Amino acid sequence: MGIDFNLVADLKSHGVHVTSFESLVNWGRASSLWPLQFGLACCAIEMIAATMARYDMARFGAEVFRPSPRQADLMIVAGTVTKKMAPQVVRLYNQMAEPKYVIAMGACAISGGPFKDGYNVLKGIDRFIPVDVVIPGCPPRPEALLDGLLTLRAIIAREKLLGKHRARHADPNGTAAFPVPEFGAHDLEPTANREIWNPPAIVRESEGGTQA
Amino acid sequence: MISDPATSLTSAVLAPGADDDQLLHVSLGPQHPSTHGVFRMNVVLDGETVVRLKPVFGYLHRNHEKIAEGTSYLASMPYTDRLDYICPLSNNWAYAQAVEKLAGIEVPERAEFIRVILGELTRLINHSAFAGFILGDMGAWGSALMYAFREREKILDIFEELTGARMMANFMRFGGCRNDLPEGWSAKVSRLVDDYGPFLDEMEKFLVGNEILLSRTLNVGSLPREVLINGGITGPMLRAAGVPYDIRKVDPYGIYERFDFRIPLGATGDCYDRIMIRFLEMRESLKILRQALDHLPDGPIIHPKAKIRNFIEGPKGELGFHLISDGTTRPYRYRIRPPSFINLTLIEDMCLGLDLADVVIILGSIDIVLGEVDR
Amino acid sequence: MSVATVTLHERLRAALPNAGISLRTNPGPSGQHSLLVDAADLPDVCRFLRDTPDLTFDFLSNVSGVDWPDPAKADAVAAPAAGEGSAPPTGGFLEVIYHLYSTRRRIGPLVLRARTIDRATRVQIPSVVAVFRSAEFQEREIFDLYGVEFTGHPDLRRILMWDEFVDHPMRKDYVAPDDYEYEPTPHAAVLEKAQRHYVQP
Amino acid sequence: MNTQSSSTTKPPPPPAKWSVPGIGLLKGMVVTAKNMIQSYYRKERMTTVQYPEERVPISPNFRNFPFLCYDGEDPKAGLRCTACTICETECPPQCIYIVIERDENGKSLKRPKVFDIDVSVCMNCGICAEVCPFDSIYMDGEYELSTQDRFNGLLFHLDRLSKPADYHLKLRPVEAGEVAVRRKAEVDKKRAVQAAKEAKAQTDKDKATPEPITKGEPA
Repeated sequence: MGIDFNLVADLKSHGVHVTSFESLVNWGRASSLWPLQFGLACCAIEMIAATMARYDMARFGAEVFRPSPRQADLMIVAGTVTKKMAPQVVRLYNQMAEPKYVIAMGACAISGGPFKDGYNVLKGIDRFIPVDVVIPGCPPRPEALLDGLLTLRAIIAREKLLGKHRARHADPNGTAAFPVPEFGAHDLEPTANREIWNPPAIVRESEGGTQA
Repeated sequence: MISDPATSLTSAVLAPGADDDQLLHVSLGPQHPSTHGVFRMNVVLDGETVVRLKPVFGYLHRNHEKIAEGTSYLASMPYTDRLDYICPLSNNWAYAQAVEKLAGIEVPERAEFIRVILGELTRLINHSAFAGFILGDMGAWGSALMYAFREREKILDIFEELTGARMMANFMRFGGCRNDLPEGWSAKVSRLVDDYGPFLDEMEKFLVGNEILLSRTLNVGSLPREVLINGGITGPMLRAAGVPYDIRKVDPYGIYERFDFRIPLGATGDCYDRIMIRFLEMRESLKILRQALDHLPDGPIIHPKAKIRNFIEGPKGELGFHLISDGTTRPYRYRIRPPSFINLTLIEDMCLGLDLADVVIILGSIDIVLGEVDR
Repeated sequence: MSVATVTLHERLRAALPNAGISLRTNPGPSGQHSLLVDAADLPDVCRFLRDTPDLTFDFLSNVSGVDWPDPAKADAVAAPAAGEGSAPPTGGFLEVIYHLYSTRRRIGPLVLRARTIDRATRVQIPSVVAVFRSAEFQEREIFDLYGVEFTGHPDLRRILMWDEFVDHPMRKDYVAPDDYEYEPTPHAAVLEKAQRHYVQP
Repeated sequence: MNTQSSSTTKPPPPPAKWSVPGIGLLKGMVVTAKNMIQSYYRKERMTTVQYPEERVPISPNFRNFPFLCYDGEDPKAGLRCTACTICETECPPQCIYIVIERDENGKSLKRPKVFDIDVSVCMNCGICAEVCPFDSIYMDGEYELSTQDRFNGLLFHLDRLSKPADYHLKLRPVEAGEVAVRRKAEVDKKRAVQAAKEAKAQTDKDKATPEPITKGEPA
C-alpha cells in the first residue's frame, strides 16, 4: 500500500503513531486473547501453572479464562481428547464466537500422543476442528505454552481482513461451525471431518529403495 | 440409623409421590469451570435441593490398562506418571513396588529413602494444590491457588533437577531409582522443608477462621464411618471421618515403619475436616521428610540384577496395581485400583438433600483427578 | 498383614457347607493365594465374611475383571490346590477377582475369584453391591469393558464408553477400530495395522 | 504437637462461635495484602519470570525431545548411531522409525538411512536415551517448538536430529564429560588392540591378516 516506514518511524519519535486499520484490529485481537477455561488432562495442570505467578500469562493479555465458550476467543485443547469427549469439544468450538483460534497443547491433543493406540482416544483434535498452533511436549513446559501463544499472536498480526487471502473469520462464506460427530457402535461417526483432515500421503523409504 | 452400611441413601430422600415434572434436570460438565477435569454429573434438583445425582465417567478414558497389557513392564512406567498427573511419583512408586513384589526383587536402602522423600514431596504438592483448587470452587479463584502453585514450582524445580521433568518423572525403576541424587540436591530439599512450615502457617491463617469457608464447609457432606468403609472410601476422606486407616501405618510398605509420624484424624468427616486433615498431613509429611533427609544412607540406588496386588497410600487414597503375569515379558492383566474413582462411589449419598452449590464443594473435597478416575 | 487363606478356606467350608469354595495357590514369589467361589454363592460368602464378628472383612477394595480365552492359562496362574480338580470349561471364561480387607483387624487382602461359564452368553455373576457399595462402579466398569453381567446390580449401564458402544474392549480378542491413516513411524503391530492405508505403488 | 503419645492426632476444632463476624475474613485479607505489598520488595515473593526476555534456568537434567549425537564436524560420518533399533523397540509410544542403511549384499552398514522421530507423539520419557548402548541418543532441552505445521513440522528427520557432541557437552557438562572419557578409553583400547594385531601381522609375514574394519571413529 506504499507505507513509508521511515516516515512512520520518524512520526513515532515525535509521539505520533500511524498504522493501518488492519494492523490496529489485529493488534487489538492479538493482545487480548481470552482463552476458554477448559482443561482435559495433564496439560491442563501446566496450563494453570502458566497462568500462575511464575509464568503469568496475564502479561500477554490472556489471563481472562472464560468458563463460557461464548466469551472466549481461544481454545487451548490441553490434554487427551477421547472419543467420548470429542463431540463436546467440537460443540464447544462451534459455540465460540468468531474470530476464534485453537491451540493444540501437548502430544495427545495433536496426535493422540502416547495414548494414540487406545480404542477410545482420538488421534488428534485436528480431525474435527482446524488447529492454528501445535505445541509438542508431554506436557509442554509453561514457557512452551507462552511460546505457542506468541506464535499465535504473530499469526494474528499477519492476518488479512480483506482480499483473496483474508482470514477465515473475515470471509462471509467461511465456516464457523463444523459437524459434530455422533457416537457409533464401534467408533465415532464419521471418524474424521474429511474437509479439514487431509494427512499427507506417507512415502516410505524402505531398506531396498524408495517404496510407497 | 442405617442397619446395613451397604444401603444406598438414594431412595430415602426422594419423598414418595414427589412430582417428577417439577424436578429440574441439570447436566454439570463435562466442560465446567471448576478444575477437576472432564467430570460430569447429572443432577436432579427440586428447587435448589439435590434429589438425585448420577456421575458420568469416561471422558478421559484413555485405555491405559489395555495399552499396558500390550507392552513391556518397563514401558508402562512413563504411563503411570499420567494417571494421577498431579502426583506422578507416587504412581511410579506403587507400580514399581507391585512389579518388585511380583518378581521378588529387593530394593536397596538408599533407594527406599529417596522414594520416601519423593513420595512425601508429592503429597505436599497434591495437598497444597488441593487447598487452592477447593478455594477456587468456592469462588476464591486466584489467591489461594496462586500461593499453592508458588510453592509447587519450588518442588517442581527440585523434581526437575533430579528426574529431568517437571511433572512426568518416569523416575523409579524395578529394584530402585533411575539415577542418583545430583550434588547439593538434598540440601535444597532440606531448605524447602524448612520453608514449608511457614508457608503452611500462612495458608492456615489465610483459611481457617474465614467465615465464608466455615459456612460453606461445616457439616457439609459427612456420612457415617461404616458407610464410608463399605463404599470403599480411602485416604484423607476416610481419615477425616475418624477411621485410623493409613497404609503407611497399617501395612508399612517401603521403610515407613522407621519413621516417627502420626495419622491425623477428623471428627465428623465434613468438608471442613477434609481440608484440615490435609493440612495436618502436610505437617506430618514435613516430619517424615526431615527424618529421611537426616538419615539418608549412602549406597547403591538400584538393585543389580504370577499374580500380585500391591497398595501404597497415595495422596488421594489407596492406590493399587493388580498385576497378573503369565511368565511373558508383558503383563497378562494390568489393573489399577484408582482411589479417585472409588472415592466417588458415595458422592450421591453425600450430596442428597443439600444445595447445588454444595455439590461443587463436596466434589472438590473428594479431590479427584480425572486421569486416574477414567484411566 | 497377610491373610491365612488356607485356614480361612477350612473355616468357610465348615460354616457354609453348601457353597462351592476351593483354594487356589499362587506359584509366584508373592504367594497371594486365593479362593475360587462358585458364582451363585458369592454374595452369601461375602456377607458371611463381612458380618462374622471375628472376621469383619468390611472393606472390598478392588474388583478386577480378567478375560481367559485359554482356560489352561488361568490354572497356571492360580493353581488348584492338591486334591481339587481344575475342570476347566472349554472355550474360556471371564473371571472377576475381589480383594477384601478388614479395616478393624487391619489384615488383607483376601482374594476371591468367581468365574462365568463361558465368554458368550452365560456371563452372569451375582452382584455384591448389596453387600459392598464400593463394587457399584467397579462392577459397571467390568460390565462395560469385559461384558460380565452382574445380576442384581441396581444400575448396570456402560460407565466408561458411551451407551451406543457394543464391544467389550478389554477382552483379549477385541479389534480396535481402524484409524491408522497417518502413522509416520510405524513398526511392529502398528505397522501391520497401518499397512492397509499406505498408497500402493 | 505431642508426637509421642499416640499414632493419631486430631485436627483443631473449628472455632465454636465466630466472636466478631468478619474477623476471620479480615485475617485472611491481611495475608493477601502482605503478599501483595511484599511482592514489590521481597525477593522470594517476586516470582514472576519475564519469559521471552528472561528464562527460568533449565536444569542440566531436563529432558524434552531426543537428539542424535555425532562426533567431529560431519554429521553423517561422525554419527554415533549404529541403527541397532533398540530405541525403536523400547520406545513406549513407538515414535521412532529407523531404516538401516545396507550395502548391495544386504549387509548392514551400521548406520541409519532413515531416522525419524515423531515429536507429536513423543512422551519425553527418556527411555530411548537410557537403553542406547552407543552413547548416541540423548534428550534435548529445547522446548520452544510451537509451529503451525502439524505434519512435517513435527516429524524430525536425521538432519534435524543430529547435533554435535559439543552441543551435548554444553547442555549437560557432567554427563557428556563422563561419556567423552569413557569413549576415549574405548577408542584407545581399540587402537591398542589393533596395534597389537598389526604388530602380530608384521611378525607373522606368511599369513596376511585381514584388516579390521574401522568405522569413522574420531581422532
